[in-house]
Amino acid sequence: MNPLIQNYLRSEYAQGKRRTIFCPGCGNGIILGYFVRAIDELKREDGFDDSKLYIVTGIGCSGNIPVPLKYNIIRALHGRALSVATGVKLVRPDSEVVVFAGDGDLLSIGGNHLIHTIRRNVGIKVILVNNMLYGMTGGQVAPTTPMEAITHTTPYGNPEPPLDACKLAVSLGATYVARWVVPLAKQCIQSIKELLLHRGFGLLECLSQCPVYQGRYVIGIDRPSKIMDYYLKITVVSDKPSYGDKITIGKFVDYERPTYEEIMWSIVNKAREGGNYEA
Amino acid sequence: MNPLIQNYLRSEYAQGKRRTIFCPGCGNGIILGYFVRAIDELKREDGFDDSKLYIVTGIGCSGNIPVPLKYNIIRALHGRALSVATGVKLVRPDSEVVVFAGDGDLLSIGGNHLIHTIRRNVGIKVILVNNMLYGMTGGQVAPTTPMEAITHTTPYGNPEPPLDACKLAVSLGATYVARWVVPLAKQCIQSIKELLLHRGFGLLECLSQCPVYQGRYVIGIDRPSKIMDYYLKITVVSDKPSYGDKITIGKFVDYERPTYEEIMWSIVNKAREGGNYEA
Amino acid sequence: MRLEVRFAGFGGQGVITAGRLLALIIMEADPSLYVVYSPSYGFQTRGGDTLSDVIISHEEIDYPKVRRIDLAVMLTQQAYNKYCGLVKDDGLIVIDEHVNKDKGTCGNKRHYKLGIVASARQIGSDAYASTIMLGASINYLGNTEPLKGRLMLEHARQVVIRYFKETLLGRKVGIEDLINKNIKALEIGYEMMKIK
Amino acid sequence: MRLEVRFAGFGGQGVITAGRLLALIIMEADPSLYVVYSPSYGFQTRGGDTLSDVIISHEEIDYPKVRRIDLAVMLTQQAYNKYCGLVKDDGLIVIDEHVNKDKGTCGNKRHYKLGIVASARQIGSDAYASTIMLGASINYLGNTEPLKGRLMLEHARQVVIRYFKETLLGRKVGIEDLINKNIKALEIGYEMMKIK
Amino acid sequence: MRRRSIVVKIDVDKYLCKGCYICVDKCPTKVFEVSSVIGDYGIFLPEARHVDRCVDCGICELYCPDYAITIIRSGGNEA
Amino acid sequence: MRRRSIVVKIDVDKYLCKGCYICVDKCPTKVFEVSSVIGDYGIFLPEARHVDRCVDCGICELYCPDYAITIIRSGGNEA
Amino acid sequence: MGKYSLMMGSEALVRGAIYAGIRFYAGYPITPATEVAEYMAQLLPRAGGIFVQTEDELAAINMAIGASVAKWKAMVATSGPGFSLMQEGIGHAINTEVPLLIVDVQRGGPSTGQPTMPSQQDVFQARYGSHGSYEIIVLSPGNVQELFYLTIDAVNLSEQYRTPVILLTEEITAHLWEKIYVPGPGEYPVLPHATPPTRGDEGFLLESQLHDERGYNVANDPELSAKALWRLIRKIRDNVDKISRIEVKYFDDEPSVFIASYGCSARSALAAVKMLRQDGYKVGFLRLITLWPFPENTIRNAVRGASTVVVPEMNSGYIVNEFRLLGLNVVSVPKLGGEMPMPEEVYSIVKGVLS
Amino acid sequence: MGKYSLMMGSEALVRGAIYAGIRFYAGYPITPATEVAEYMAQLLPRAGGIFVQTEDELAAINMAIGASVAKWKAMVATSGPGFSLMQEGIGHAINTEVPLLIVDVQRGGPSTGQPTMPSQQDVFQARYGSHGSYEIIVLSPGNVQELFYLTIDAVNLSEQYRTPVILLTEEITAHLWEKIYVPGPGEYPVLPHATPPTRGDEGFLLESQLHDERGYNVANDPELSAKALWRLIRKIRDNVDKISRIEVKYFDDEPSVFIASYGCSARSALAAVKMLRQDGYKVGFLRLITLWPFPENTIRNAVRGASTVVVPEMNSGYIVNEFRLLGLNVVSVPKLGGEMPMPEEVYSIVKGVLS
Ligand SMILES: Cc1ncc(C[n+]2csc(CCOP(=O)(O)OP(=O)(O)O)c2C)c(N)n1
Ligand SMILES: Cc1ncc(C[n+]2csc(CCOP(=O)(O)OP(=O)(O)O)c2C)c(N)n1
Ligand code: SF4
Ligand code: SF4
Ligand code: SF4
Ligand code: SF4
Ligand code: SF4
Ligand code: SF4
Ligand SMILES: [Mg+2]
Ligand SMILES: [Mg+2]
Repeated sequence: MNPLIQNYLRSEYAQGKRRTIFCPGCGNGIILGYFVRAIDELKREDGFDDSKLYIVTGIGCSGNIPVPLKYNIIRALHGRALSVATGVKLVRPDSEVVVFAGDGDLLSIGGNHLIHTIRRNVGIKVILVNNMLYGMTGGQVAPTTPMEAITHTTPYGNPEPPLDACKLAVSLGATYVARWVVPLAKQCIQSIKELLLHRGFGLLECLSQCPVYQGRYVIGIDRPSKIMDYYLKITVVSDKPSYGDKITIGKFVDYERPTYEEIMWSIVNKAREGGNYEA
Repeated sequence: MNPLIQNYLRSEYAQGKRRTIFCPGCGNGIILGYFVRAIDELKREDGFDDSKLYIVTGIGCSGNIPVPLKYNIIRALHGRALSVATGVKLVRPDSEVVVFAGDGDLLSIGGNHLIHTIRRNVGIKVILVNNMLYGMTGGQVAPTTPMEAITHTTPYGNPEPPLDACKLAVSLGATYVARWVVPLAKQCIQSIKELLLHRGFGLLECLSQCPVYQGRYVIGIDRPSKIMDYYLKITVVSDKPSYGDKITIGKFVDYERPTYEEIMWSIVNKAREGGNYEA
Repeated sequence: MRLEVRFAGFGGQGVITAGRLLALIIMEADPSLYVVYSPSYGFQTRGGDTLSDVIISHEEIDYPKVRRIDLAVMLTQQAYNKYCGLVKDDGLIVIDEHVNKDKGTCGNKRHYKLGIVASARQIGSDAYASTIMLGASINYLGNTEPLKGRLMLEHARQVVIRYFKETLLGRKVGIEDLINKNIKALEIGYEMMKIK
Repeated sequence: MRLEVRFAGFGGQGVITAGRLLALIIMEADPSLYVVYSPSYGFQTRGGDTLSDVIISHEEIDYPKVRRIDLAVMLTQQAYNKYCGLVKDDGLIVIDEHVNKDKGTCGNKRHYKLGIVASARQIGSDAYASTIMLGASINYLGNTEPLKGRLMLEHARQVVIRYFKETLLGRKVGIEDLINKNIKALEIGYEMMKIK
Repeated sequence: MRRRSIVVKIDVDKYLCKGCYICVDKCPTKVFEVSSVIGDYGIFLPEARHVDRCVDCGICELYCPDYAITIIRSGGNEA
Repeated sequence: MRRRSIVVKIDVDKYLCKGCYICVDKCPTKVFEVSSVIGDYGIFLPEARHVDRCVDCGICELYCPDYAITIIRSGGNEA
Repeated sequence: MGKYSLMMGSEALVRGAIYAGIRFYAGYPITPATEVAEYMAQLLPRAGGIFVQTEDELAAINMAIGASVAKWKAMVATSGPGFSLMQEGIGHAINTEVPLLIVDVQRGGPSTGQPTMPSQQDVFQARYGSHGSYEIIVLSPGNVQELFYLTIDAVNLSEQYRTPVILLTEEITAHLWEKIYVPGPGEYPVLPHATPPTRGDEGFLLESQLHDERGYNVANDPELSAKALWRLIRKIRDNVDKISRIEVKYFDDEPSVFIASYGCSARSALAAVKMLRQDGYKVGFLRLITLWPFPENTIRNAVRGASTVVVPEMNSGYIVNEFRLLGLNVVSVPKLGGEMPMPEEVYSIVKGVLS
Repeated sequence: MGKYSLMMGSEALVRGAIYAGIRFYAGYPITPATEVAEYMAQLLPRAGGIFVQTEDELAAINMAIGASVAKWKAMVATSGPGFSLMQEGIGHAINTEVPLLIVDVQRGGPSTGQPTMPSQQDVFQARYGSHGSYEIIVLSPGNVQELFYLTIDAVNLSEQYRTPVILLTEEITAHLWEKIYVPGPGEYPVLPHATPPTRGDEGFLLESQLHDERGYNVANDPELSAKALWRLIRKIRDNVDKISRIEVKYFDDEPSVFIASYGCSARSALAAVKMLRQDGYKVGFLRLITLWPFPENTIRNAVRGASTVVVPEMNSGYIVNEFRLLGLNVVSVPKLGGEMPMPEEVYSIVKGVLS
């Protein structure tokens, strides 16, 4: 077992009694590694305090990414990670709240929470793992699946144009938005670091391979390394989100505005000026 | 009773046994009148066939707008009007499906359906009645309420920046998006007519007065006619949506792209080429 | 002892406030009494009929809704027609001047006609009907057996002043005037009942 | 009569397909028989162990899961260790060459070791283990009392051809080759069992 | 197109009117006044006291949230 | 900053490796080959047969989805 | 006319639904109901119908309501978590009298629970999961063949009573492949689709608050509301004996003990009864085909002599309460964890009861 | 230390919650629970807590879960439709053992039903509304004073058993103003908040699938899963007698008939008992304070002599089934439409029973 990673695993994983549930070559495992490395670097460079981490996950393969880590992990219901995370962030404004969620989890069933969390600018850092379909349930169409793609629930081709999560986030005023792709290790790790240091809502969308379903059915390639190559072919670095035949990657916005937790706590302080109420 | 309107009412309303449930001076009643006039004009001008109308409503004061009309009316659950309407539109692609919904209904609890309905470009025509709060439940904050406004659930000021529904819709690719305001009768009626003739998803946001809650608490004016004046003061015609101190009104987009129902039916046809299946 | 009071009228006539104030005044007048106050709720309060009920008892109150009313103050014909039947045979029906007494079911019950709405308008707004009704009720109830000698106009005055000070907190102008007018209305109501 | 068959191994070895094909072949061989086929389900099919069960009976099948297995074909040590205990004392355990026979609980049951995986690789892919297992099973089952004289290799051939034609529909190249290789694998499996 | 007809009366439905007074406030020529007649909702009904000043702009009808207003014109009611 | 150390061995964890062969395909100097040793997941394990060609880019470790790879350097393991 | 096939339960369900006239499916993927969606996606368009994968389960049930109201028989299928999300919609369909087929392929709960494991833990949720007072029809198929037919029956019942009907199956039955008979067209009865009635040139009004029969809101009127709601309840309650079915076996010799179960666990129960009979024990077998409304009378009549019932089920002991209400001695055999009760387990419990 | 006030039920609830240490409220407006939110919005920040109006009920319960896990006692309040939407979250909190107060102010259902009218129609939904097998604690306050205290009790129970607790009240009690006593600080017991346990430098793992006590997923292991789930069920079942409470009156002369009810309808019941007693009829009174787990033993002991129970409730006859399970003769007095049963109604039914 890689000792760097092992260092960050909770006991049954560190002892090798449990292993990740991902299929061979899945991007989820790679992202897990990137996340650990980002934290490890931050700890060395910035004295980042990882004891204040709360990680909330969606349900989906990608929701399992942080499970082996020895941090506080809250597995939310499918689609509800942002709500749980908002609850955490409001009562612990000084904690670092990270959400791992799949494209189905965040954009399909969880879409409403996404809009409102961004609007409020809750200081949550979202790592969206976009494998362009539902992995966990076996390869169904997602809001990110290219139009006309064949999946298990679109045998005649996907009738829906895909959603550009980054574009949506930008238009709603998200204060940090970036998209990278699993083969770009350095960029992914750097972006995770930026995300963790950002104030306010941040979204990192990470295009990731699902060799078993996306590879076989949507793209038509099943060798994991080849899907990674394919991803490099269809993406191009830019400063504007776009999700068509070419998908743009890069950092799209990075700025600050008052966060929800700041405003909420200022309300508490304001209300208490008029006199405390302790039941 | 005004005979033009009476003509369009279902029996108990036409006979005066039932009346609308709106408070005095509420914009909802005015919008009801606009809607009837738009249809009436369309019938005269274009031979519009109003027998193919299905009207789906959200829950909220505004969801009651079409109830007195003698059309097919489906009262959906709170937040779910777009889903019900999509069901109708898919199985009856030739019908005209109109949704009346409040800002809470469409943008808060119903936000997820809004995103996905727009993305799919379902040929539904949405009339969003934005009174900047929840009327039905008694004046609570909505996603459209100005920041810092005092409502029944924000006694210390609204902590959330408001959502610009039109901007969101435009960014998601909605094919018809306009915003008007109740005092502009002619523009409202004209826009409803355009909406009804549009192909694909259309949104008309109508800023409307709620004298009882919005008037009294948010704006601080309770005479209905004065709230109408106030609305004229805070709005300005433009071709880009904006929802700040000044709210822009006007038609923001109007174009066409393939609709969901068209694509779905082409899938049915394509599938049947490979041989029908009749159980 | 169980006393049931109902105020009924249109929204905007202060029917809800009258009930709440009465309940508070009873608590002030005799802290040992149990009080339940229940205003009408929901969309109907926004247009059309409104009512509020107060039940007073010296034991814990089980059934919290009115069944046989001791005192009903009704400001509209609609309210009168709807509720007069619920008033006890030995109860009192107070109606506004303009309301027509029932020829049928309720005709043989005790009726007082008071110029509540007209007086309220004289003071400056329909809303003062609230404290006029209240004044009249205090007078009547203070003379019923269970409250005799315990419920005084003075209790009402104190509570009304406190109540408006609290609920108008934050309002910048006209608080003094509003309170004075309400006290005046209270007294007018009290007097109206005296004359009867 | 109730016959229970289990195929077990790693994902990718065609364990699932083997079961489904066996069920179809039984239906073809004797339409009066009841057949239940149940492949393993869920995340475990994606990595690690996989199994599929077939139950054959001449009356309606009540309990649909295996309890006492008549024939178990197991391609991995893990599968063997886990399931050998479920095989009837007079049942047959077929294991791949590389699998070690249990010294303890299962040691006294009937074991056949076949070079299934190696043969499959020779043909071209681990996935052919599927039809090899199947061939071997057909041979064995065709010689058990209830299926004797009714279950023939020919049934298997027909079903296998039909099955691959249907499931590969739409695939552009290599269908012929795939079918041929599967038939070959089927026959190899059938022969393997003969030798025993 | 509206024919050139003369407004002879403006009817306010006493059963429907909720007394919002939008008609009173918004009529450009101040045709309406608040009367002392109480309507079905317990409010004082507006009354078109100055029909002679009406310029037939239609705004009262359009704005009335309770379809309580009917403009009656000579040459028939063709709202 | 990585110290100038020499890669002496690249360990593949037989219990963790799932046989995706990303390491095999992505190593720029083709250090890995597929062996005939079967791992715990029933796959043929990759093997770092040509460690001498390793340029210590770290990509195999970074890409391995199952933290199965450990690059062992002279001068201690300081991944 | 019909033919035999080896079919997965989910496919049988889908073919049954299409046979019954379902032409609209809206769903959100969820284990172990995903296969229903996948077969639908494949077959429904070929039958001229429309398959939609929605953004979530809330959208699914409400889209299906829209489709049913406007034109076509419609359905949804889901499992535990999605079934919870659909509860509001189910009550809505009941109140607005929209025919609908709702399938819950039960997995282990609560919460994300045991996604790939079967259970019968939603038996009471199916009955009481939505707010408000109501009655609902819930069917429980015992095997793949019955899954096919009961799907048709469910659709027929929903049309006849203008109400959503729930088909409550389990991961096991949905994923089991069995040889089944699929009837030819016209061989099995199918009712026409009921859309909301209109009057003259007035469209329908589908009101979500309590309403009279023309759709007018009566929610503020206690008397009319009570009437409206009792009507909805009584249309089911008064027809229990018509709606509800059971299967009984081995009652001819009037056993004093019987095993009662439903769905897949009834297969274990039946195996146990056979084992017991083989060993000379007089034991009856009862299988609930309809779970709700609970067929009290039918059961009373069927088991007249018997005084004791053993009830194996894959939950913490749910339907067993209904047997208690019949005044029987009841032995609950609850089973959690995701495995069917073993016939041997049931066998020895019954033996214990008998001795 | 405390003091008397005239207070609306909703305000009493809010003050009770804050007294109990609730410092986080997430909710979505809904009639007739909106007042709870409004009082919270007003008071909670002054108590140093946070009030959030969420985008919907799904967000509300999940935010509350997040807040409870991370730091503070948390609650939600809603009514029928919102309660349906929260069901998935309730099961999730049960499975992840998150203390939480959930308030359902019952209105008439199903669907949008009767928004402004009271009911007791969610009594079974509160027990069975989420998917999966579970046990849950549900309390039913009888008046405004009790609404205050039971809110505190509910929070205490949720901390003690690390589980969500449901406070099931009705529009009537929530909107009624009564004179109540509000205790001073420290006068009434309040338990500390339980957040998930961590081990050494390992953070906690809150797994939504079935899991062992350290949070590791065991959903694929039938045995461990069964163990995990039975533990959750047993921690409630095994403590029924500790958790559940009733109130009894007029049992001293061993009446053979008693009236049993709960919540606001128990007030009608009590009025009826008083009327009956006044007229010389020997009738007992029982009020359920805890609805679930149903206090079987406590009731059996309390009513020993009695053989007949009359059960008025504001639904189509729900809790009455539980009394049937006690083997009593049962007369159900179901009431729909939104009005409390009139004492006179109950009076005459009981008189009928007695004669
Ligand atoms: C309410 C609910 N509906 C459906 C599911 C089933 N489900 C589990 S994960 C998932 C989607 C997974 O897709 P995605 O979020 O893209 O994650 P991935 O597996 O692709 O990483 C679904 C639909 C569920 N658990 N809960
Ligand atoms: C699931 C659910 N939650 C909450 C409610 C209560 N509710 C009814 S209408 C409404 C909001 C109304 O606001 P809006 O949509 O803006 O319409 P308006 O009344 O302002 O026209 C709410 C929260 C409900 N009916 N259902
Ligand atoms: S299904 Fe796809 S996304 Fe899920 S673990 Fe397997 S490869 Fe990864
Ligand atoms: S509450 Fe507001 S929006 Fe609702 S009817 Fe009254 S004025 Fe109109
Ligand atoms: S606008 Fe209509 S409702 Fe308002 S006052 Fe005039 S007539 Fe009455
Ligand atoms: S039509 Fe115009 S001018 Fe005439 S009364 Fe109406 S608003 Fe006034
Ligand atoms: S990348 Fe890791 S898991 Fe994949 S083959 Fe190499 S060592 Fe094995
Ligand atoms: S470190 Fe780089 S060069 Fe060395 S083995 Fe790994 S991938 Fe190859
Ligand atoms: Mg995905
Ligand atoms: Mg609104």
